[in-house]
Amino acid sequence: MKKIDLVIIGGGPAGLSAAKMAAESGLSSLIIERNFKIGGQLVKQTHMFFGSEKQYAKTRGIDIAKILVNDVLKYSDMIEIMTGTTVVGLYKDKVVTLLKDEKYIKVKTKAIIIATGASEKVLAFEKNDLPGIYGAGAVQTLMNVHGVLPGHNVVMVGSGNIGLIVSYQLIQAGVNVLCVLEASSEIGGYKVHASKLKRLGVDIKTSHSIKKAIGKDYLERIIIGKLDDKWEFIEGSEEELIVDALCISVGLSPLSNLLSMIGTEMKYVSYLGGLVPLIDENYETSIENVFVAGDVCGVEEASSAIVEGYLTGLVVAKKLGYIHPNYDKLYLDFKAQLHNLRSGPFGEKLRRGLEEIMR
Amino acid sequence: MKANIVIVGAGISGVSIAYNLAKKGVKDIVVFDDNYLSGGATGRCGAGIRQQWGTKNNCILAKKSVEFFEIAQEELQYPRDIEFKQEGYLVIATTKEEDLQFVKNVKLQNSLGIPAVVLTPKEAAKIVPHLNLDIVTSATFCPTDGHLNPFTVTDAYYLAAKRLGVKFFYQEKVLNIIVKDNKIIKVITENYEVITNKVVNAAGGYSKEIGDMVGIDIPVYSENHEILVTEPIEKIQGPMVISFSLNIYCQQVPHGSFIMGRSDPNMPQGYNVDASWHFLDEMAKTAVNLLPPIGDLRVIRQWGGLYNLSPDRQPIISDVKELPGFYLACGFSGHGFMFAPMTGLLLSEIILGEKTTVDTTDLHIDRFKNSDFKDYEKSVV
Amino acid sequence: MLNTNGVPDKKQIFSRFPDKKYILKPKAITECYEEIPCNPCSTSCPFDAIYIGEDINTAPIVDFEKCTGCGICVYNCPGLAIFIVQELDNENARFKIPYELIPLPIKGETWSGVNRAGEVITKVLIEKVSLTEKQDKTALIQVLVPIEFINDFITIRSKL
Amino acid sequence: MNKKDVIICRCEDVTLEELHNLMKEGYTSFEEIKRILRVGMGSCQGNTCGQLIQRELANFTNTPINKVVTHKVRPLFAGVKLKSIVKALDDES
Repeated sequence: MKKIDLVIIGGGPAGLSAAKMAAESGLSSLIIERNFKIGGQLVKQTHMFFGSEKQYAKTRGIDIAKILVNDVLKYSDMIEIMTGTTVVGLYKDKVVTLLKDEKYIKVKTKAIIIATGASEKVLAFEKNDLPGIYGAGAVQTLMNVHGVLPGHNVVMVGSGNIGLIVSYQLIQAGVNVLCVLEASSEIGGYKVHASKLKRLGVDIKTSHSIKKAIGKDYLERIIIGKLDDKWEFIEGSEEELIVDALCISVGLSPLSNLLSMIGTEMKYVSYLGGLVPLIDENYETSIENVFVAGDVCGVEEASSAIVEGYLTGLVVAKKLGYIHPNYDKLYLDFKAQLHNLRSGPFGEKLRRGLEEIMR
Repeated sequence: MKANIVIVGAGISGVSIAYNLAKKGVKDIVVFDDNYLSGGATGRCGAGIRQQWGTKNNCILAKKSVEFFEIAQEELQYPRDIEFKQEGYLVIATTKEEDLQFVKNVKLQNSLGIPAVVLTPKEAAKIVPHLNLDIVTSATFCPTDGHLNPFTVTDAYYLAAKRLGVKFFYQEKVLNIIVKDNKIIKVITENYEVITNKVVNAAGGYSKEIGDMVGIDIPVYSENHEILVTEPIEKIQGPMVISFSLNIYCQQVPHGSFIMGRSDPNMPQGYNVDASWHFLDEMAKTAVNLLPPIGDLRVIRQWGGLYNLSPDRQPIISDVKELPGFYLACGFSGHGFMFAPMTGLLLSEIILGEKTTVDTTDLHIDRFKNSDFKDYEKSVV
Repeated sequence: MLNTNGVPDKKQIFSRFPDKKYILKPKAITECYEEIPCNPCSTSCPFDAIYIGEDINTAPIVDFEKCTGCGICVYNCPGLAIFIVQELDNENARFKIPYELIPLPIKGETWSGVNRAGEVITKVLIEKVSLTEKQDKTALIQVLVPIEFINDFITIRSKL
Repeated sequence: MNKKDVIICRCEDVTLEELHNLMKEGYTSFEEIKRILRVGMGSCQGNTCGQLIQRELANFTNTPINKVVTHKVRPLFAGVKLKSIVKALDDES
């Protein structure tokens, strides 16, 4: 059985930052990444990020990925990276089992940072399994990684930041975005993103949702409708649209299955997107030396994920006896950055959610 | 709340006991379970139904239970499928000692009307062609053994009992049983107090704890036994393949998945039901050795569940002389699922003071009062 | 309504435009109406003309005395929520807007001018197109817009 | 709405109609529904259907969604061939 002090599950912004900070502290780690490339969701984000300089604001996601990847590669003697590798089992005795191609690998470790991110929520509507119905993430992968258009006439369901941003990217790719549907009475994401779409002629229909998809072998049309204040469709409000792709972006939920699997104490917190682990101020779960960073403990922006990664990497290293020369200064700085990113009105729900999971 | 009888545990044994009692006209039966429907050992079991045992008691219980399962779908008037498929159990011997033992077993089984036969390895391969014959020395086969869906059959019993008026309370843990002057007077749960003087202990892995509540020391203990299931594929294997010496049972269920399990000789006693990487290793090694082609199947899930083991690996279905009104259905040693129809029938007869369908002397808890009890069941994985 | 369709109302728009006297020279208009955690406009400004401060959730405030209308903040804003405006004369206003679609306009072309609701309101002349490496794929388009649309024009769409 | 056409669980092909029928019968916990309809037992381990069913249960039982207990997560997260496990053991020794 392979032995390593620290296993980091997930090679996205949180995982990469954690590995870097652990390495800076002198602790070696193994990053497990399911995709064939590290960088997480950043590798398909062609837009500029918000935040401050410390979290690479105004840099495009794809370029932030490059920065983080380079940081990790600089420590190639201390950070081992396994891509195309899925964690299949996580056991209480801190054995992590992996699958790479058809190879099954067992790793015994002392500490684990779970940085698995989030997955997209799905919607139940008629014929929701027709080909041509995508999650926003899949659309981004198709377009921005593989250069393939999902369709020519698209409707976006969901006006959170992802829905708005992906709609904009669809337009950039030359796709006709008919409209963005939002079930709630107000736009979910940043209004700057909404304004950007609106000026390009895309209607954002609040209090609207998808009622039904129509098509024989693939998506041909959709029926949308207006919702009342109980989120029920108002009779007679139906409208038929001809589309060849439908993009669903109704939120993310933390990919916390591995935490459930290993038996950490969990709680469902709507403000954080779903089932999340209870954590202490250093992101340690109820199981000693099992840490979390990034969306897996509450859906936020990549900026916070990066800082949480740094923080957990720093703390884990210390717990295992590797103390960063600037530990105190960095610790305070990461805490301050997280506070700053969350202190505005958009961070309110998040702050309340995080309070609920503090143990 | 008042009850004629309180049954602790709504696993397959509990629902069967409730059903049998209600069918005989007993009113005010209340069943408590601290979990959801088949959330304990029943829902975690290997789903096999076997009559090929090494002790007379187990053979009889199994055979009579199979007779019920054959008519259960209609008898319980269940709208869904209980998936009772009689495609046999192929019991594999791998040692000379087992060869001899199995011949004896089959003789016993035949004498009790169980249609098992002894097979050469070649004959066994006709039934399960993908057997690794290099390690098979002989086999026995009983065509009327088979598979049953633990979830739906428990559901079937539950619905039938409910129709007969039995009240079920799930997620309702029994906290204490109050005894006064050597008589049960009350059962206390998280939300209820039930006045009753009869309690049935069908608490599976937790039956010892229920016994402790009334000061009855039941000589059973619990142990985690693990199982895995693979992705579904086209049907390639009819019967359950089982080997005691190799420590494996493995069956393709109607849904297409393979379910397989084995026991861990180093497993500590207790209530842990965690899945372990170690089990996966051992299970894979054993299964691929015995049934090489299934090495290509993907394991998609693994879990553990509690065996409640009795000293002779045979169930305890009895009253308790020291405490009138306290009844036991426990210590099934991993086989409570397949014996459930008889568990329900016999215990209902015992409770109502009827003549039992089969002799239950050897199922009584008192058999353990002598240190050298008659039979020990070796045919256990 | 900004919250329901993404279109700011007149009051919101006017709140970001400075006194007329400033606009005779090019000035940055920050159409960022929410307090979101973001500060590149402020940190990228070589003249310290955009204030956000310690708390990056604060909405930007432009010091129009210091702002030179250089346009650096325009392509540094992740929300594409900043443009430069100048009242050129009685007939025309000059805008510098961020643009991230292809094909890019070419100097001298006439394009449709669009308002915040996405409606075509006028024709505009493309004066200059710049896309340096520093701009990181956000082009800066300088356009001439009829003066009456100074508070309405926001972007361009399709060549005429 | 034609509930037959609303897919809840893609692995086991379970529709909203089947789910609602079972809830009406009184099965209002994820674990019970899983045992009868096999939702969450497929290869995705309830990743997709989990939250849909949680929402349906919350609506049906009038319970806040954070109080609706979802399915138990068990290993494995992705299917592993039995022979791959054996191979890993052989490589170890």
